[in-house]
Formats: sequence, structure tokens, C-alpha cells
Amino acid sequence: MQYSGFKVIKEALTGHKGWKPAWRDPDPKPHYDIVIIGGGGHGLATAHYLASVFDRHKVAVIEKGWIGGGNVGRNTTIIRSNYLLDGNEPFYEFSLKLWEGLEQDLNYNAMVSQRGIMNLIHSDAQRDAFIRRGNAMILNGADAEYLDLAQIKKEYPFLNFDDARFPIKGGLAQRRGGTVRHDAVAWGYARAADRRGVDIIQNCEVTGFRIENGNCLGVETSRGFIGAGRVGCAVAGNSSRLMAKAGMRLPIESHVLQAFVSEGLKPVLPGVITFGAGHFYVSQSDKGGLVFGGDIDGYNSYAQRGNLPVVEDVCEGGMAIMPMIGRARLLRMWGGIMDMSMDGSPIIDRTHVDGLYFNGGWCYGGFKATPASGYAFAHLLARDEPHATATAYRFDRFRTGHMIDEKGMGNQPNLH
Amino acid sequence: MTQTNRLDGGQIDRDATLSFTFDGKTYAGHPGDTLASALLANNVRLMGRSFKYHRPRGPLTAGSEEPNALVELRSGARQEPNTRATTAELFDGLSAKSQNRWPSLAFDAMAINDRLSNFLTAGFYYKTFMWPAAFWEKLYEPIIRKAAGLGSLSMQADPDAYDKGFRHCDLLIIGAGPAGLSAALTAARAGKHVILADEDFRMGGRLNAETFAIADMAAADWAAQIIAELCTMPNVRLMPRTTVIGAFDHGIYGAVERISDHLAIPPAGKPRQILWRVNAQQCLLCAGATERPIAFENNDRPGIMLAASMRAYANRWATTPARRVAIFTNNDDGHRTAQDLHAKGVKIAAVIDTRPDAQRSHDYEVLQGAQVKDTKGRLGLTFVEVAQADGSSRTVECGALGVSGGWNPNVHLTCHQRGRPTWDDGLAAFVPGGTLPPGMTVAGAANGALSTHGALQSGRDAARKALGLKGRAPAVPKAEDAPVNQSPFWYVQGCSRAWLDQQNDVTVKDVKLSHQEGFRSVEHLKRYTTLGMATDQGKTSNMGGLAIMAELAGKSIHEVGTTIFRPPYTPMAIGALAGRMRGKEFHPTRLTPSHFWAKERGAVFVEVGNWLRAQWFPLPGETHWRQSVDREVTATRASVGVCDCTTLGKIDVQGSDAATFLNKIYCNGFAKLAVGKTRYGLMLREDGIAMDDGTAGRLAEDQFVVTTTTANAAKVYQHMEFVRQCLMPDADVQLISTTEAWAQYAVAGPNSRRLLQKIVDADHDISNEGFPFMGCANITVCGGLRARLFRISFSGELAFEIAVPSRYGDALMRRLMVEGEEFDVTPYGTEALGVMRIEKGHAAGNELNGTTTALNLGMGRMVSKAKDSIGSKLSERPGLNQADALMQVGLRPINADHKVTAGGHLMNATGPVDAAHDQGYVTSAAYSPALGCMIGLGFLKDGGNRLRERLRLVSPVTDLTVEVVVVSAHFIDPEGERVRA
Amino acid sequence: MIIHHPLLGPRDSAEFVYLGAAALMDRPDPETASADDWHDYAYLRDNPAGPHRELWFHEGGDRSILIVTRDTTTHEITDVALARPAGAQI
Amino acid sequence: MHDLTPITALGGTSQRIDTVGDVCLTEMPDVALASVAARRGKEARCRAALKPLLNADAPPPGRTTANAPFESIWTGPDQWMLLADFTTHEDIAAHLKSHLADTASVTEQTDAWVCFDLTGPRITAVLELLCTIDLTWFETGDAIRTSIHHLGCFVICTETGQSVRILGPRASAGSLHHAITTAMASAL
Repeated sequence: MQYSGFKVIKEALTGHKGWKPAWRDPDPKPHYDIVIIGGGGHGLATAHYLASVFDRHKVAVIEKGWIGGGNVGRNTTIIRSNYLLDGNEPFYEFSLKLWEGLEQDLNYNAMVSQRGIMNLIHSDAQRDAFIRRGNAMILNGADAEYLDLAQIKKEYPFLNFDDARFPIKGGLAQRRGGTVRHDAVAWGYARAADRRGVDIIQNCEVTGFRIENGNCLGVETSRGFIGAGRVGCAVAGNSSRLMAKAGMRLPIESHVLQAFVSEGLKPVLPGVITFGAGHFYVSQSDKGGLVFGGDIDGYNSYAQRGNLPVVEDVCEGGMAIMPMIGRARLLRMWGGIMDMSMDGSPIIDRTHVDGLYFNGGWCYGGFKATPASGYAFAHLLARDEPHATATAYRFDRFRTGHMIDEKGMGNQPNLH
Repeated sequence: MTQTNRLDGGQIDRDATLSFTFDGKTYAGHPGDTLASALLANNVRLMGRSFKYHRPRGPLTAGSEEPNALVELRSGARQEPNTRATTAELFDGLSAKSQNRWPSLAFDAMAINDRLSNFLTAGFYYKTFMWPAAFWEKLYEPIIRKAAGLGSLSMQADPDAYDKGFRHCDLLIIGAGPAGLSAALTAARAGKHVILADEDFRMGGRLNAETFAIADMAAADWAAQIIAELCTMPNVRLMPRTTVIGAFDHGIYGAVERISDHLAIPPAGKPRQILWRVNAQQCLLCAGATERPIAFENNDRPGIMLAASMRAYANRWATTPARRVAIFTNNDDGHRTAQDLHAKGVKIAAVIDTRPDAQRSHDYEVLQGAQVKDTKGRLGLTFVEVAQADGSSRTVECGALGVSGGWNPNVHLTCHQRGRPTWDDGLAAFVPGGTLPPGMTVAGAANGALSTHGALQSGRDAARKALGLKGRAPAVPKAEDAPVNQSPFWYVQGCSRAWLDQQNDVTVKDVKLSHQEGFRSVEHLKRYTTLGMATDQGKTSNMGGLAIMAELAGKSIHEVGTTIFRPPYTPMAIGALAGRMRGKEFHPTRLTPSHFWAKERGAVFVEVGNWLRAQWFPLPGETHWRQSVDREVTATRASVGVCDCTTLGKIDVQGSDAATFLNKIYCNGFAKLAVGKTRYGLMLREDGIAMDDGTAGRLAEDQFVVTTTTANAAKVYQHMEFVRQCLMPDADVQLISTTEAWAQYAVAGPNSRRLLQKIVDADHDISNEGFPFMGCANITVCGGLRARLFRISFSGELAFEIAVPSRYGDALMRRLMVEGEEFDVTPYGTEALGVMRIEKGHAAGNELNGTTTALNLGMGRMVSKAKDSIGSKLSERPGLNQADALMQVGLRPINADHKVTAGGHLMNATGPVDAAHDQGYVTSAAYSPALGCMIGLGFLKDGGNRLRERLRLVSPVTDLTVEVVVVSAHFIDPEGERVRA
Repeated sequence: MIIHHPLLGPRDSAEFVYLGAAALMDRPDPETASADDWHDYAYLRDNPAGPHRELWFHEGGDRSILIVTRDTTTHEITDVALARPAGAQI
Repeated sequence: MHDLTPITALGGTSQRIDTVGDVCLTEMPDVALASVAARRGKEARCRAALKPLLNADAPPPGRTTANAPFESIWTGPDQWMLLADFTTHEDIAAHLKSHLADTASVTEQTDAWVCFDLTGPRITAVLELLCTIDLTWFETGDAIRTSIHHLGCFVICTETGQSVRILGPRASAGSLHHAITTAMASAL
């Protein structure tokens, strides 16, 4: 069924009888060409591109709970490609381009909203670093714009220019950055993949891999064995748990990141704003809520909830840079499990087991990467070779010393 | 204005009258009123508009679960959007505005959405606005965004202050209703430290809203008596106006106390609110229960409210939404409302009871087995359409309708650590279950004990159990103990536009559509329809929604389950979470010992981490910072300058294994450093990347003074403690930071020795022979003051760093200025410091950026192969040792007038300019007065072999392209003769 | 969170800095370790969903580094010990 | 004797005193401090050498001693901070080193810290806005290192419910002073 304004009107006039389920609810088949573990944004996007770009249709996405229930359903919805390093920037720019055509590709309105992202600058050293980054973005074909204090004041008059502990000195903007209705991304990819024959199987938990002399033959699940030519794992925060079943230790720690939303407010923020002298970034949703976040709690956790010190840290940052939000009310706080890698960059690679492929280590930056991650993982699963923009995302980069460390924090995941 | 709907009795102070305004109109109320009760007393039912369809709305409840009666409270910078009229405490001069309407509350143009509702069903926006692509951002989204939100922010900084505080107790009791009071009394009499918190400004909970007796006195009086007793006990702390927002790990509870929200403005020095972090050994949740509505057609008109809320308005606030009301119930509690209102002279038009065998009454008509099938009244209820048992229908005239569908225990806080409630068939409701937060017990209605007697008893018993109290339990007073007879009745069959989530306009129809389209898990239901995502967090709406979903899916409610309740329990001001950490107090400020002196000199200061440092010292006539900085640099290189470098981290390393320890910490050797000598050291992270650099001076066989960069001081100390405690636990090493203990000044320039000789006491020889380059010593100055002297140089000139106890730093600086007059001594700031270190090619923060190796920094050979040190092994990985690895170089513009920008990228002189052809980047840049042009430091591929090569420095983001030539990073005195002079 | 410091009793976790898995104490022997040993030590983690031995530095307290055993699914702490055994305390 | 004039941590030439109601905050510049850390393997000898200096056993974790000539605070495993009158013991570090010899590492800490005394009957109302200490059980002789507005401080109970001494980082004396006086205005 094709969605459109006309369809909506037609259904409205005929009592909405015609709407069908957005995706089927199939039972697992005994065998698929490709089985993707994880019905989150990345897994569903992978399935969509496998079917739509790489012409693979015997594909299943298996999800232990309900689709879109992982980080794609609990993030702060920001998209951007403002990266510094060559290993990253082309990939995230590719992702941003895919976002830009997403509605038409999926026939689903995920409300991609390129309202821009502004990284505020508070020191000379930070300015040098952001100028280097802005240049890297432009040299990689992305857009970047340096704003001086006067321009910042003009565009964001409500920021704290009067008594700031760390005065604003400028900012680096990416106008093509913005936000997306996060749940709709999962639903849109799921529906599009389903329409091309992909089986999306919810409430089906993987209990193990069937591996015989170095080959992965499929997965054992709570709904029986499912054979597969190739198995792709895209389970974000649960990566270590899952891959342990295949005897792997990963360069990943799972950490909790909290996010926050305020009560609905009349529009106040033009786009995404990040505070450079504290842990705070914020945007405003189409419903009017201020969606904001900050740093991870900093300790290993699978609990999907955090603690007060970080909540306070984030709100201190918010009040420092944007003291007008003091009387806005925090409506809800929640936590997600981040697959924090050892250099802050992801992994899309084969494993030591033939037929078993891995996609993870997204830290807290996985949402914006969803389209490119799906596309690159589909490329790897379909052709057994990495996509051009993802060649650096290998397991062995730590062995060879080719880390992709945007923040320069080294092998301490909670600092990335 | 007369309060036409004011009844007798109630807990309001009629002796005082408060004046307030709503939408510009002035009304009167009394102390004890909420904004909602006062408005109802003034016969105002219409208080707001819904989010999506802009339907007229009045209060549905009398508490914090309110979805409808939201207002903008106060004005100017203190404007508070989305404030619940049902909890806003009335004060004299209060002003409130209705929100999300235009031009007025009574006539709202956006109400057109209600007419279009058939097109604006759940999730409609996912299916449209896609064509043409460009229209989404240019046309559709701006329209949607304009309609978004409810109230508005003032856009001004919040003028009020917030505090944070910390409290500890044996037992935290959340909720001061019958269960909470009974528990508090039990625990308090046992001598335990008790905190009793309640979100209401009047403790007592439902007891304030009921007419029945406890121990032969009115329930509210009994509550007041207990509270009075608790007040007298030193081990009890009562916290009214305090909402416990969340249950966090290990018995930590967040609680927001509203200190001044019931006042026009906070008293001087006092906060608006305090965020308390309560550490509780045990916690007892007595949060009560929330009445649940019944969904029927047009069940959202002003005047339609929950029956028990209507009863609370009558009994506690002596007001009624109308003089003629009806009740729609499926249980006996609805009848209690009818009786209480009847007793207060309110006309009961009818009690519509879904049960065929409902009890009759001689005071009013009871329609047995009847249901409300529709209602009338544009801005307020006028009629309800009733379908009677015999199938006939009947119109009942009334200005208000009390609805009772039973009660839901308030289990929210039991779920804050991801525990799930369990379904209780007998109660037809979710009750606390699964895994509660450790240390939490639940009592009273929150645990399903819905009668007053049951609540008193379970409060007492839970407290005894939680605290392990022994002995005979004290008796609980005689109280109402009506049997609980809840049977599920979620919605009237055949209804469609029947509201579940009144604020977000989610109707029964939307839930059906959600199911039809496959969004069947509760999380999908919530996210697709936005059910329960409004400011009331679904307190009155979630149950109905998932009950209907369960019915459609042919599952039990238990199978369907609930969404996860998350903090905060009710929305809280973001300002309270920030406390005092805002403005200049966002982070502590660190001042250097010469700060007050520098301020007198008119220095310009800059934030360096938490430090404030003098950036430069402008002189009269200098109009541009460059004039000051160039002068400071030139004067220092020509004669002598002084700079406060106290901010550099100083770590005292002592012990018989101190040298061995430093040998492990630094990649270069330290074991053989002689006493009285200082050495430059480079620290690597274990992954082989440079972490920090600095110097270590050996003051004694078993004592070193290690200096770190300002930025990394804390990180390096932490790293050293890790190595000491975790990797070398048996070594005899002791560490302590002395950064702030010593005021340390760099005295640099050809005349630096002559200046110092004037203050260093004569018995210390600091001549070139007596105190050569890289020497260090404990000395005395100015006639016996203990001091430390290091002959090290960051500027490339003959230089020393001298340290005295911080309290003398101010005096020492002034002394240096006086004694230095004959050499035209010049104080210099961080800018000049930076210029000189760039001229000398010293790496700093911009070079030590966490991705560079010793090799990149041109110190590859410093990494000793003769010993093991942190990072030495992993620094050998091929990726960190490529033939064309980045190497630090110096850069000069071909044209001396051209600008060199830090952050610029390096490209070959010819060929494409893109990432694929990137040759490196510029890390630092400055104007060099000595060379008369800008210079830069940068990292260049194979830079070691590209001296004198021409490159393009490009910075598209600042619109700059400059031709530069690669030179040695040591622009000044490459042989280092000056430092040894 | 509250960490029960073996010397100081219950202390707020906000006073601590998290340093990662306790396995970081088992630094390979520079004499014998292979490149793989160094890689595994520096980069691979068990990252268990369950009890986890980890290091917390009491920066805002007595500067001890503690080995804390904490369940990563519930945050329950079952054991706390000093990374560097102290001399006699009393 | 040298001729340099000291200033206090708050930048004055004399101590700063602030009073709100019956609670008083006093800057105490005349406190000499030195850290004593027992050498590895010499912990017992170090304690023995400390005893005559403290006229008491070296305090256990969380405790202090208050006898002349040197008061002491437990600061870490086998580590203590010793306090004395600055006017008579400006040379505290050298003095202690001469007594403790090779049993301990001694480091001068006098000017690493700013010292405030907070006194009055309602100090707990002030302290509960500043730090996480459980004041229910905070008694004379207790000392806890904790965080006050992001500043690592020692809080020493010198008289239960009546008087505490707060040692904070000297460079942030102004911020600490602001935090305490703000809390005084708020709580009292």
C-alpha cells in the first residue's frame, strides 16, 4: 500500500477501513540467505538496502522484543556529519545524503528536519580544533560554516552572553544537520523492507549460533533454529553478550547514556545546539519538547537507566548556556545502552567465523549513522567486501595501530 | 466577583481573601485554595485547550495527575508554562493565562483541527507531507511546528535561585495519606530517623477530601492531630510541598521541595525550590491511588471530571464545578461522591451506574445498568445522553459529571529500576510486583489497600517490617473499611471519539487504528498514538489504552503489560536540577597567586580550564591586543619578563622507589637523573599515544617534583595513582599534588639571572657555573623565605622558574617588578607565553591532542628501548610508525603579510585540494615579532624530509588559502645557546 | 550509587572516577608478552552483563583505587576492596 | 627574617569574617599544614614516630586528633595531614621531616588549602546544602573529605552540631567562600 496525502484523505472519508498493518507478522522460515540479528534502526536499514539495492529478498530480521525498541527508540534524534577524521567523515556524509532522500526512498515520512546543528566554541584551542574539523568536513564534500560571536548572538539571542563562566567565542555550524522523528525511522525501514519481502520476526531471541568447522550455519532462537547463508549482528549495546555466544571478546564496553525531554513548549530553538564547555546538547521536537542530553554515566551498565549526578551535570550545562530553560519542566528521563568502542568509532567487519558478520561499536552516535550503517552492512553481507566509505571500520585496526580516535581519548571507552 | 460555586465547610481560610487574575479577569479566593478550586468557586470551568484538536477543557482531577487545566502561571521572566491549576497554590496577586489558543480561550481558531480530526488520526503525518520533497521543510513542517507545544517560555533567564541539599534517614515515607501517617507514627515512636514527604501543601492525602470519621473524629482532623504530634518529634522531618521524583540506585531518592512557589517571589537569599538527594536506608511508598476514568463519546467537556476529584473539591475546597451534577460510575465510590455533594446542597441530577444491581438512594435518582453514551455543551457540559438498561435513552441536564471507573494504585516509583507491576484480577488493576528498588516497600492504596482502615493497617505493618521492629503492633484507629468491588469497565461500547489521553487527544478510535496497523506492543501503541506522553505522563490514560489494546489483541491485560514508568514522577523545573551551578558559578574559579596584583595592573584574563590567567597586560595607548602581546614578547626576549605559571600541575613524588616509578611513567629515562637536576619528560598512554609532557626535578635522592601541563594536571595525577596502586603496589612511592601550595613564576630573558640575583639570598650561587641549565634547588629569597628554583625555559631564553609559598606570591611578584625596574621588567601573559613557545617549537595542548605519538612530535628517539615504560610496547605498532607519518614542522608564509591559521590543512603546492590529497594540518599559529610575520606549527606527512618545500595552507571554512614554506619548528635560537647562557 | 569503601564506609559514587575493568591491573609482562597479549590487554573487554570487577578511583576522597564488584544489570555491588593493600590501619 | 608580606587565600591582609544570624564563617589563615605519608614497609615505625608529635595514636580512617603541638587528620591509607599554628610552625614540613626521618614522606601543604571555621547552633542546616555528609552521625573528631560545589574539601567536626572546620583548595577560596555564604543566606 502506497502512503500519500490522497490516501489519507480517501481513508478519512471511508472510515479508515483500508489501512493494513505496516508490516506482516510472519513465522520464521527454516532458512534464509541472510539473517540479521537485531530489529533496531541499523538491522532494519540493513534489511531494506539488502532488498532494495542489493536485490536480496530471502532475508529475515529477528528481534528479541519489539522492533525499534533499542537505541533507535531512545535517542536524541540528531543527524549530522561534522566529523574530523578521514576514516569517519566520508561515511557520515554518505549517511547524511541518504537521510536527505529518505522519505521518498521509504514512502514514509520520518520528518527529516535539516534545521542545522551549532557547536559552540568557548576557547581559542577549541576554535583551532573546530576550524580544523570544519575544513576536514568541506574537504570531504560536506558543508560547514564558521560563525563569529556577532553571528551567534544574532541567530541565538537567548544564549547566555551576559554572565557566562566560559564565554561563547564563536561556533561551527552544519546547516544540513538536524533531527529526525526517531521511531519513524525504524518503522519506515521495517515497512519498506517488509514490502520487499523481508521477514521481520519480533519476540524471537537468539540463544546461540550454530557453528561447524569455522562456518556459521544459522542461529538457534527461542522460536527454533533458523538456517542462514550469512548472519549479520547489529545489536548495539548487547554486542558483547551476543558475540560471546560465538566465542568472541570485543573491543567494546556497554555504557548507559541518559536522555531527557521537557514538557511541550511553543517553538524556541531553531536547531540543534551543543555547549562546548560542558555536557549539554539540545534540540526541540516537532511536538515542542526540548530533547536534550549530555555525557554518559561513565560506568559499565546494561540497566537502561542512569543516576542523578549525570542528570544534574547535564542540567547544569543547560542552565549555564541557556538560563531561560530554568522554569521549563523536565518531563521524562531514560537510558540506553551504548556500545562504546575503544576509539569511539564503529566496526563493520567480518569475524573469525565464516558467514558471521558484525556491526557495532557505535557509541552514542549510532542514530545519525543508521542509513549508511545499513547500506554499508548490506554491502558487506551481499558482496563480502566493505563499502567504500566504511573500509576503516575493521576489528584489526587496534592490532595494527590504525585507531580512529576523534576525541583523542585512547583506549578508555567511557571517555569517548 | 462573587464565588457563586462556593460551598460550606472545607479547609480554606475564609477570614482572608486573595485576589488573582485568569486571562486578565480578576477573581477572589481564599488561602488553602488551588488555582483550580478558586476558579471553580468562581464558576469558571473552561481552563484550557487540548494539544491537537484544541478542544475546550476544564480540570479532570484535583491533583498532580491533571491533563487539562494547564496554565501559564506568573508573567515576565517568571512565566511558568504548563502549570497545573489543580496544584498551583493560590497566593494574593497570582496571575495566570490560558495557553495553546488564539485569539482567546473561548474562541480558538485552531479548533478547526477538531473539525478535521478525521484526517488527523494517529500517525497521519508519517503517511503524507512527502510530496513534493522540498515542501516538507518549507511548508508542512513550519505549520506543524507553529502548532506545536502548549505553553511558552519567557525567553528570559530564570531570575530565581535553586538549591541542592542532602539528607539521610532510616526511613523515607513517600506520601502523607492514611498509610504514610500511620507508618510515620509507627517508625517515629520507635525512635527511627524518619522523613515524611508529600507533594501536597497540606499533608493528609485523601483524608482531607473525605467526610468519614477516624477514631470518632473527622478524618482531616485526625490527620492534623497526627501531623501535630510528628512535628514535635526531633527524629522526624516533615517535608510538605515535596515531590519525590525518582528512585535511584542504592537507596538514593530525588525530591523537589517547593520553597517559594506559593509566594509571589522568593524572599531575599532564598531559593525557589530545593532538589534534595535523600539517602534512605529504607523507603516506604505510600503514594495512594489515582481514580480512573471511563471512556465515552465526548467525555472531555469542561465540567466532566473524576468523581473523587469532584468530592475533593467539595469537601476540602468547598466548591463544585456546577450546582447541578451527575455521576457516572461502575463502583460504590461514585455514590460516595453523590452523597457528599448532596449533603452540601448540590443537586444530584442522577447517578448513572453501569451495574444493574447498583444500590438505590432516597436522596437522588440512580439509573441502574445505564451508561453515558454522549454529552453536549460547547464550552462546558450542559447535558449527558444516557442509554438506560431497557435500551431507551434519556437526557440528563447537568453542569458537571463525575466519572468513576475504579482506582489504579500509584506504582510509578516501584518501576524506576525497571521492575514491572503485576496485574491483580481481584482488584482489576496493576499492583507493585516483580522486583522493586532494593529497600523499597509499598503500603496503602499504592499497594492495593484501598480502604482507609486497610491503609492505616498496611502503613503500620510495612513500617514495622521495613525497620524490623519487634513486639506487639499498636492498634490502628477505627476507620472506614468498605470492601473493594472494582470490576473492569474501560469504555462504553460503540464509542469512537472517546478520549483516553485528553491532553494529547488520543481517542479509542486511535487505539483501534494503531492495532489495525500492527502497532500492538504497548510501546508501539504509545509511540504511534502518543498515548501517555503528555505532561501528565498518562496517569489517567494509560490503563484505558492498554486495556482496549488487550481486548483487540485478544490478550489479557497482564500479557500486554505496561510501558515503563520513568522519572520524574511529575515534571520538575530544569533549574532545580542545576541548582547554583549556573552563570559565573557554573564551575569553580581558580585564581593564581598573582591574580589580585594582575587585576590592579589591568590585565585581561582568560579561562584556562577552571583557572583564570592573565592573557596580556595592556598599557595606556595600546588599542589592540596584538600591540600588548608583541611588546611583551619583544621586551622579554630583549631583557626580562615575568609570567605566572602556577597553573602548571605540580606533583610531589617521594619514596625510595621514586626514580623507578618515574622511569615507568615517562618514556625516556629518569633512573640516573642526578640530584639537583631537572629533565624534560614525555608521558605516553598505554596505547602508545603521547599523554602529557613536562619536567621532573630531583630535589633529593628520594624526592622529585613533577610538573604537568595545566590542562592535564588532574588526569596525570590519576594516571600516576593508577600505576602506583594497580601496577606497582609494592613500590615505595608516595604522591601528593602541590600545585596550589606554591606560587611559581617564570622569569625569562637575558637579564633574568641578574634580576633574580637581586632577590635570591647571597648564599645561593645561581651563576651559570653554580646553577647551570636544567638545574634545580631549594633556596631562600628576600632574606630567608624558603623557595624553589628551576633553571628551565619554555620561551627559549635564559630563564628560571621560581616558586614560593602561595601566600607570598603576591608580594614576590610586586618585588620582582620593583627590583626589575632597572631592566624594564615586563609582566607577560598567556598570549606572549604562547608566541614564545611557538617561536621555540615547543609542543603544547594543540600538539598533544591525544592522537599524536612521540614520533609525530619529533621525539621518536626519546622512547627508550632499554627499559619498559607505559606505552612503549604499543607505540611500536606499524600504524603508528608509517614511513610517511605526520611529523611536527614549522611553517612560514611565502608572503610575510599573509595569515597563518591554526586548523588549516596542508596541501601540495599544486594538484587537487581535497581530503584525498591532505598532507597534514596546522596546530598552532602566532605572529612572531622577532620574525616579523606569522608562523605556525603543524603536522606534515613525512615532514622530517620536506624542509624548504612549498605548500598550500587551505582553510575553506575561514575562506583562506596561503602559500607557506616548511621550516624547522625551532624558529628562534635553533642551537639553544640562549638557554645555556 | 553508593560504594562501601573498605576504610570509609558508604560513599557517594560521585566522589569517584571510574577507571574501567579491573583486568587492567594484569598488565602483560614486558619480558615475555607477545603483540597479541598487549592488544588483548589494551583493547578487548569481557563486558559482562552481570557481576563485573572494575576500578573506581576515590579522587574526591582518600585517593584509594578500589576494586568494586558490581552487577551491570542491576548495579548491585557485592564486593569492594583496596587495589593496593594498605599497611596496618589501626 | 624575610620581608615579604603574605595575603590570605581570599586576597586580604586579614582574615575574612561573615555572619548570618547566629552562624559565623571565619577564614583561618594561620594554619600550617603538612602531609605525612608512611613509607612502604615502614608504616609501624611511622606511626610510632608520630605518636609523640600528636600526643596520641595516629588517627584511624575518618578521624582526627586535636592535641598540641600537632593536630592531625587521616587523609588516606597510611597518610595524614598535620596541622599547627602557622605563627610558630611555618617550617612545619622541615620540622616533621627531622622527626620522622626516613619513615615518612613529608610534603608542605600550608598554602595548598584555604581554611574556614563555620560555627553556630544551626550549621547543620547550612552543611546539608553543601555536602553529602550524614550529619546525623557527624561527631567531634570526625573528618570527611567530600565535595562542596565540585570542590574537594575536608570537613572536620570540631564540636558536634556546633562547629566545623573546612579545608578547601586555596586557588578556589573565592568560589568556596561564595558557596558557603550563599548556603548560609539560604538556610538561615
